[in-house]
Amino acid sequence: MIGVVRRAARGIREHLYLFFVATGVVAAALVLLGTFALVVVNLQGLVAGWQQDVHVSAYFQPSLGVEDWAEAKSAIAGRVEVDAVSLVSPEEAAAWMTERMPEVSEVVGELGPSALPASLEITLRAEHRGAEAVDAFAESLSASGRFAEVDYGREWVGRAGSFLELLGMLGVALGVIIAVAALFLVGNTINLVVLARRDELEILRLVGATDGYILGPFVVEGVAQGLLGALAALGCLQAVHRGLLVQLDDILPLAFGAESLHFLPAGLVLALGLGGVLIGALPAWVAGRRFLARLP
Amino acid sequence: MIGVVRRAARGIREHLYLFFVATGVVAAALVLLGTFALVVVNLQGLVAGWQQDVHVSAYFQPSLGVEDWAEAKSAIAGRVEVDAVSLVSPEEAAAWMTERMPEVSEVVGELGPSALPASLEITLRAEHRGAEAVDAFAESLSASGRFAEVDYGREWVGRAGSFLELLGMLGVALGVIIAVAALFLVGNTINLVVLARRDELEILRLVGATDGYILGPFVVEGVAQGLLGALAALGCLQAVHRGLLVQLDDILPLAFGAESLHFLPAGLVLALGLGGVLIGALPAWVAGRRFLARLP
Amino acid sequence: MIPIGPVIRLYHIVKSYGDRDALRDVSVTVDKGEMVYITGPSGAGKSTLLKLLYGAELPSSGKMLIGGVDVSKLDRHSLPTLRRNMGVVFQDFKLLPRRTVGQNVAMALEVIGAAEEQVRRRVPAVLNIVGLRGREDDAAGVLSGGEKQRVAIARAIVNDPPILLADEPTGNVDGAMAVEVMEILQAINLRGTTVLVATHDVGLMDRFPYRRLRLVDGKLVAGAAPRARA
Amino acid sequence: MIPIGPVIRLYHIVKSYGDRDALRDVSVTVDKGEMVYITGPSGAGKSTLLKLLYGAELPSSGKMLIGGVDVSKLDRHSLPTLRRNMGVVFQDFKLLPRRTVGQNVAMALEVIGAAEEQVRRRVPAVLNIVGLRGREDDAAGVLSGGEKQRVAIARAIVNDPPILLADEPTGNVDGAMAVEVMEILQAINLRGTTVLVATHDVGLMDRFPYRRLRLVDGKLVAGAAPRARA
Ligand SMILES: Nc1ncnc2c1ncn2[C@@H]1O[C@H](COP(=O)(O)OP(=O)(O)OP(=O)(O)O)[C@@H](O)[C@H]1O
Ligand SMILES: Nc1ncnc2c1ncn2[C@@H]1O[C@H](COP(=O)(O)OP(=O)(O)OP(=O)(O)O)[C@@H](O)[C@H]1O
Ligand SMILES: [Mg+2]
Ligand SMILES: [Mg+2]
Repeated sequence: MIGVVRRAARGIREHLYLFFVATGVVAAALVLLGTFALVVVNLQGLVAGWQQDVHVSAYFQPSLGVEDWAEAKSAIAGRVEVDAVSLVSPEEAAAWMTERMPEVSEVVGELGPSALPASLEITLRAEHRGAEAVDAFAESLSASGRFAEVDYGREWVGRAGSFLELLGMLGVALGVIIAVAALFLVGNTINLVVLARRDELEILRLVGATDGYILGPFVVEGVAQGLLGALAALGCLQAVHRGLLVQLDDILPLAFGAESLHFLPAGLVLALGLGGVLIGALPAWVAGRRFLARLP
Repeated sequence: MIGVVRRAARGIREHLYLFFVATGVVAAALVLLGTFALVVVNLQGLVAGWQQDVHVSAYFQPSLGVEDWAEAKSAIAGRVEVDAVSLVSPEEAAAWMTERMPEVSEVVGELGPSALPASLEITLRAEHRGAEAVDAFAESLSASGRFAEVDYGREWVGRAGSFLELLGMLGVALGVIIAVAALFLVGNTINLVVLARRDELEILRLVGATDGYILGPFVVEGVAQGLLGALAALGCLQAVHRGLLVQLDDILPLAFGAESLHFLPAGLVLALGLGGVLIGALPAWVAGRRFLARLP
Repeated sequence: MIPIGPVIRLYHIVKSYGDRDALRDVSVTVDKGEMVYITGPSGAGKSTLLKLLYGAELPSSGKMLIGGVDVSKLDRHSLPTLRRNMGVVFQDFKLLPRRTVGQNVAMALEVIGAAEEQVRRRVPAVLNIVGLRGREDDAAGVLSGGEKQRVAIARAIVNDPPILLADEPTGNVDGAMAVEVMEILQAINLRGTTVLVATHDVGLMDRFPYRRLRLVDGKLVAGAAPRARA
Repeated sequence: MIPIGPVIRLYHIVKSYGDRDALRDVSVTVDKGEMVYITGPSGAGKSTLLKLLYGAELPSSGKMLIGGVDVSKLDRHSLPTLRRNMGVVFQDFKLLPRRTVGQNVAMALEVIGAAEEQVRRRVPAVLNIVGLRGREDDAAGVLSGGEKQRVAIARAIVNDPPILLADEPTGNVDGAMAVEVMEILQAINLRGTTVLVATHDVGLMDRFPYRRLRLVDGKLVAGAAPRARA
């Protein structure tokens, strides 16, 4: 075991250039994957944030009174889809309208405080904010007969939802493309590294080394490449993240509300490290084995 | 000249594996760059489409009449920022309100057709849809004294605008990262290819070949790698584009309105081809020269 | 040196490359502890014969026994075992140019899992034998032709193999050094190692007389069996 | 063969690698059209001397003139011109293993921009001279040691260079073939080419007697000047 590591260290020293090229390629591949993950994570956060704006407004039948309102509120608050419910009294509605639509404020004022109907403002749980889920929910409210009107910015729900879906699809497509490209690039590089070291493999084999003896240090070097590459990639990603934070300082609050850019969650960071080890060691093993298999 | 090409062809035949590796790496680099460009082009189109929803509504003072409205309309239509202006009469406003806000329709109905003020709906040119430009424009309308209220969904303008700005920044940042990674990867690969062919370069030099004689075919091979890589990349990108179109068929209309995904504009396709030739030939030249310079 | 039966037996070995026959129907027996020359003009098949013995090539037809094991169809996983029991001086040396002389020689000990202490003891000893004392830390790539050849010899003998194959081990050294090399091989042979030496140096063969397998155009024209039995 | 003045002149050439001196204060003159041996034991500096002449190494100190040009500080852009006027048989051949024998030889003509017709005529001719007729389309990598050496000789002489440097051109061939090789070099020398041959084959030097530059441990111990002037 110690022998393998020592021979791997010697291999790295003897082929420092090759080692750093391979490490650099692993790092570049991981930076591409990581940047992509960073963007997806943040865009999803962003659009999910927008989706929080989805409220369902249910306007009570004029025939119902305060008690009915309270009863309906607690019934709806108990449903699984619902995150929060608040009651908007006619007075509050009038105040809101006066503020938001000054051009009709006079009209509202003339009509007196109870001209507008009372309503429930309902926020749904994240899982139930998709266009169809909201449709179904609104339908069920309408069907209860308590409400004169159920309103929920159908267009906006659809748009944010399908944008999120689009992002998801794009994410999968791009993720696959980037992952395939990364594997291809690392695989190629390792193949070329094996080619550059073909004499060494051939001579070791000729003096009686077993495949395992030859491949062992090769794979250890691959692990080292992967670990170092992953570290370098994380450093780059942190720098990118910081850079974007500085650049976007004034834009973010507008686009995200109070939110800010996230770095990769710990799970993804770990995945990046493991991925590095994997795309460092696996191609080394595969390429080395394939080359050895062709030697007598 | 013919000699160079013939020797390049021989070089490719003798090192077919190396040639295809280099071509594949160029192709992978271009696919990454191209996919990125594809996404940026389409997202920008998408968000620009949303921005078209930006209207400025200017509500006339109640004291003004039909002729004042028409005069104001033509004055505003003449301004450089303005794309289109339409006049909304009190009747139209009432109709719109009845449709969009059924809960207040009764109220509006009771008040009669002229209860709501007339207004101008103004669409701005794309260059003037930024949050600040719209602010300034609205300000100038208010200052004219003709309008009781100038309204333009400040929040939405800001959000779409800063999202576009965010995309632009992300685009530049990611573009730079991908371009750097692509150059690094191609450069490394070509370096390794030179390393794999070091004996050839050394021996040619020993039998009296000039640097130019040795590098010529090398660069020609690089051009061939670049062209082939670019073609392969365009094929991949087309496939990705098609695949996304099929996948997104049902989502797109919702998210984009009538719009669809665009492929890369001709200019970018051309740039991809030229870029391929460049990242194929340039590193070959640089790596070859650097290696030769170290030989006696 | 008491011959105690054949260690290498070749029966009707043919080796063809495309339509070129490098070896044609070669049948040879080499006794344990024997020292044998393989000779013949350039391209006669000397190196090819050795390559078959260390498993770098498989025969096109015929049967080959080494120490009783049929190596004519050895799979590649059994090759290392065969090669650990052989020292080979390759005609083109097969040194790693960027490793030091010491590391190149140590390689043959490391692959058989020799203890570090043994490596430290044996490597300078054999380098001393081939006249390269003090060159241990030079990169093998910068050595002169003759020096490289001697490193190759040192590597082949460092782990005292039962069989030693040497492909033109004196091709790159001057006359005096060639005699020294032959004396080294002779000494190893006297300790019981079976030695096969491919060479075309007639003077040397006359000075150190052993059986000569003579190949011409892939055909064995002399020396098929040990002298005692021939 | 009429000597018409020196074509190679070395003045106090020293070549050190780190603290090892491969050549120590070597001063030599070789006349135009002369044939000269460079001899000495393994590691004496023979190959190093030739490497200086074809510009693979620069001398650590001293001055070197070839055809009147000071090549001791030639920049790398002038090297190709020097090398096109030299044929070199490298000790390790320096063939491209994946190219055919014909392509390896043609290389030396192609780099000087020879017409295709000339390539088609000269290549088989020289291959015939070195006894490799019919091997033109074999990959150089599969040849035997002696065959490779002869391809290297063919490549060195194919473009009739004014100077021929041969580093142990008979190290990998048998006695009869070695004589043939020497006869080839002699014939080329008789056509006016200056020939320098590094070798340690004393028998051959006795059979083809020319001036011997003898190096020992990097020092020139005999043969510094052409015989007529010595
Ligand atoms: N892989 C191969 N493919 C085709 N021909 C081959 C191959 N290997 C060897 N040969 C041919 O087989 C013949 C015998 O080669 P071998 O190397 O055994 O000769 P040799 O006796 O060792 O000669 P030398 O004294 O020159 O080293 C040669 O003509 C060589 O060209
Ligand atoms: N690049 C180098 N670095 C260090 N030492 C070197 C280098 N090149 C040559 N030497 C040393 O210089 C000495 C002379 O080498 P050279 O190759 O000239 O010997 P040679 O006379 O050709 O020997 P041979 O007959 O064995 O070929 C040798 O001891 C060699 O190890
Ligand atoms: Mg041989
Ligand atoms: Mg030498």
